[in-house]
Amino acid sequence: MAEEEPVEKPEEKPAEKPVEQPEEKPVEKPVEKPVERPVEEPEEKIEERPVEKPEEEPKKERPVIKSKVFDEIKEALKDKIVDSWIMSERRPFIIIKGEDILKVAKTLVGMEFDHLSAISGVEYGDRMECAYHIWSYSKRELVTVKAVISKDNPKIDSLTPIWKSADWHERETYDLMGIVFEGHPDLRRILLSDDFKGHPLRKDFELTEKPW
Amino acid sequence: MILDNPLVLALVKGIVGVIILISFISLNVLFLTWYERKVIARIQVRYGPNRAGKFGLLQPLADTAKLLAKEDIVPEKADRAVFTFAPATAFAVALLPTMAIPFASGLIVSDLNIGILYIIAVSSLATIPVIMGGWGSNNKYTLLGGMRTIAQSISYEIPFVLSIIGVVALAGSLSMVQIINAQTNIWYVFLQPLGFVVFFIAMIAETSRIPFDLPESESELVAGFHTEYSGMKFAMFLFAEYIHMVVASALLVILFFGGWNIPFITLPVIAQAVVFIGKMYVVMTVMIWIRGTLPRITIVQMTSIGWKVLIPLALLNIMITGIFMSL
Amino acid sequence: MDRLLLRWARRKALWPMTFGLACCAIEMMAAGASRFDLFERFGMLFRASPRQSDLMIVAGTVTDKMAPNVKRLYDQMPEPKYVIAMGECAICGGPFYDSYSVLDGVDKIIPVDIYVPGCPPRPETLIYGVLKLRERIKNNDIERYK
Amino acid sequence: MVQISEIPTGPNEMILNLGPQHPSTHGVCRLVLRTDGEKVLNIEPVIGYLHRGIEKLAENRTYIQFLPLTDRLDYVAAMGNNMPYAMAIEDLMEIEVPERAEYIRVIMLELQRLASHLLFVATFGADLGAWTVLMYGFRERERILDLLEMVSGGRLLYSYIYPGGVRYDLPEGFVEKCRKTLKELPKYFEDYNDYFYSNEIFLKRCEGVGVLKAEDAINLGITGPILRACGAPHDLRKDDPYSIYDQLDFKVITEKEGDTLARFNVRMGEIYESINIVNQALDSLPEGDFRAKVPKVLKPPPGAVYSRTEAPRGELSIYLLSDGESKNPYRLKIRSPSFCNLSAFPFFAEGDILANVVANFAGIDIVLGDVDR
Repeated sequence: MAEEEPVEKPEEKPAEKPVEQPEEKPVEKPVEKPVERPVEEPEEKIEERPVEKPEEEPKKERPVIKSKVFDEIKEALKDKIVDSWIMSERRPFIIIKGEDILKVAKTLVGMEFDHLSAISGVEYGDRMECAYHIWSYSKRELVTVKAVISKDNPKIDSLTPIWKSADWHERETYDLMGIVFEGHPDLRRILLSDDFKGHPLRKDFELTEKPW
Repeated sequence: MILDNPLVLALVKGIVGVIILISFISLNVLFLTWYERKVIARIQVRYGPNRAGKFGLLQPLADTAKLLAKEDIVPEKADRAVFTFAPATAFAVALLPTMAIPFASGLIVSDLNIGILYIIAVSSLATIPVIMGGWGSNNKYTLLGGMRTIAQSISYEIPFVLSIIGVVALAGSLSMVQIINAQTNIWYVFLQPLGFVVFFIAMIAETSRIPFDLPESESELVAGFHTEYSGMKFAMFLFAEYIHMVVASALLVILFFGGWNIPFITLPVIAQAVVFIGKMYVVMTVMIWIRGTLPRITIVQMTSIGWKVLIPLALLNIMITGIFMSL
Repeated sequence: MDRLLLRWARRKALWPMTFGLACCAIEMMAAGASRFDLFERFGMLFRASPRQSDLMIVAGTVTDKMAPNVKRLYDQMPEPKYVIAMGECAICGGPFYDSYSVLDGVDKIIPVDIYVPGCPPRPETLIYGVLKLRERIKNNDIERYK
Repeated sequence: MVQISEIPTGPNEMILNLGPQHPSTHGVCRLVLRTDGEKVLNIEPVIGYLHRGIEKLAENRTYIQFLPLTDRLDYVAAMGNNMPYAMAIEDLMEIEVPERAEYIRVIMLELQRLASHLLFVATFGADLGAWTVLMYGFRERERILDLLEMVSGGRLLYSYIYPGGVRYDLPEGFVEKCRKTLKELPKYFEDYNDYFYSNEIFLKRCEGVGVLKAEDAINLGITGPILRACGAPHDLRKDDPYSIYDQLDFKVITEKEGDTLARFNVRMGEIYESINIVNQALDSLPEGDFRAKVPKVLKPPPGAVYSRTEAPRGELSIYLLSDGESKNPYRLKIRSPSFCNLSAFPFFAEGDILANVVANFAGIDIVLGDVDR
């Protein structure tokens, strides 16, 4: 059966081969570096960019939407915010402690941030973060709330009582990152099969590791 | 001579007639599968089968031969006896009504004087093999398909029968040949337009074709009651379905389109048969056309149309017919 | 002679199963739709039930979670049955070859008769693959059914 | 959300599995239904049958290598997936995209939306049992694919929108052919209008199926045409404009009812609106570069960016984290519209009959590649 396949197994790759094939090196490399990064540098960025941009392309008169709610949020969450900055001139980022997330979420809902766009778990060298991207339909602003939690015991309160959409996002984050959402009604694996071992998006997870 | 015995003669005649009838119906069904695929394809801006034989005419043959030679699977958990008998029952039951269908004057296996009653009786039997298959397969899809068939059959058997009463009353006979002869000069579709509409809808429902193909709706129940059937058994179900279609269209032609009659013209027997089959194919083309254009209805809509619309209309039709006949 | 007739019937009435997994399934549908009309022209009638189909076109990525179901569907099909692996993913894992949840090629779990490369293959490629399968049935060179 | 296996099954009830291989689940989604006869009491979508671990693969591919994988998310709207990824990289690296490139992008995105919505119309018809519509939908879709193939070389997956612009310039004769096609298409769409809106069965099957209120929809995280069908005029092309959408004049199509028919209407309306947008973009297509100067090996500075676009199915966003050191993304999270829309499905589909659940499921128009990633 095998000897005369009319169509051979193809060699072609879907895209032309870019720079280099990634070796199996994903695990260790970025561990330390990004730790401090988001916390520090943003402050400079805010100043730099608006100054540069108009000079580069004066022909473009497109209005850059500046974040209006950034100060409001900072005001409302004064004691909770660990750090905050604005990215790309219109995207406020705030960093909070993991245990405050429910209170912060309630405050944000009070400020008409009604759409939880996504939850992304990120693993750093010494901590984990849950990034909540929250959009306000009325204010047309997106705020990213990063809740820092410990890596050894990644636990955070579930936001399902506030946004029903958090349900599957939290299950997914649990499935792939191993962050446990306390108070979630039905925290099970969602994408992977139930007998899968490990959480694949962790940095120490071998890519080709198969459950068998 | 043994053939002098009238009983033996009748028996031989009957057997020969049945053999001819079955081969004729089977040929029709084979052609019909090709015809349906081709017409549907043309409606859908495609070509349809055109590789097996000229215009793909041998396609049904290939399909049948292939299906007959397929592995015959009986699911482990199935009710073996019921599962095995269902397709054969379906095939047999589907063939029963063809006995009483006259294709031309004299071309009838058995001219029963209660022909129409017989056809109604045996065609309602068709529900049984479907339920047998649906239950015997021990599969949830097939079970749902079987249940839908029951619901459909109960809802549409009544308007189906009621709509015929007008015709029978006009013709004054239950015999198929009598009914056709009564329409020599005027077809009952003109005298019974309401009855015709009710009958046509109920007929499509009885043959469970789109928009009433709930028992085997592909997007809901995979393949409905015959999901678990493979090979020859599936072929039998498929055959039975197409036989239903042939019978239904023949019935429609007989009851409402004057059978082999063309008004004011007397035809020889061969021409009669040609006219009859031609009319049948017109009806079947319309049924295929409906399949090519309409979406499927839901079971709730199906039953509510049956009970709330068709039955009152059929009763109204009987009333109107009665009033007119008493005038 | 009867064998010859059977082989003729089998290749002329090769009913595929509606079994789409991923991107390739869209191209498979496109191949069946009006511009190409691959399936009906060759007498291939899409059946939703595996019991009534002869050909399984594995169109798309087979993941580890899906693999048992693919195997099961294959087992549910009655003999003789044929398999076309459509697209890179079904052949060898394709662009996801190193993923933790992707099966590298469906031929690890079921026997494949024809491989149709491409990511996704164009409908013309699939037509070619189907023709090749018919050729193989005609020449009776499929090991399982000799 | 409930786990159906935990609910005790009553005497007349049964658990019915739709999928993972089922004609109406559009791929490999599995719906576990608890039914009482024809009535569906509970629904639990089980997903992951197409989970390919794209987010993990992103961490092992260079920025450019990952671009083709974005195509494979929502494979019927591949252009729409390239866009947020390209935008994220441009945001991180502060690449200024040439104006011509932006116009080409919008043309492609809208053509893709057209093709995707046509596929919706086609499969929607098929799920209701009208196979003819499937063929018609594909017939028109092929014409759009011809255009996309002309610019990118691919029929389904393009990798055309590239960080810094687009991969190639528009080929010769594209503009004329595009105009011609767009002029001819509405004639065919008249067929659809005839077919659907003068068809009592179709209207009856869609009206009142899966009714959803706008507040609920927002709380459930629903975006895209489904949200707009509830009367909420939210479209990221207007709300959070990217590319050159703020310079174009187009309407956000909304409907009030929030049922399946409204969803269908919104998509039909968007088909026309997309043609309008493409025509506008073609009219004012400027000359110039089609791609900014981008280094062969991308190494964005450290930072995080959340770029959002309005894909045909709703909000498609990519959260991209760069550590500034390696050539690979540090973390990439895809917020896919189908995932969120599917997660809300049980809330507006439970308690209906089986046939309506199928129609409803067809109406939310999910793509499993997008759900499972």
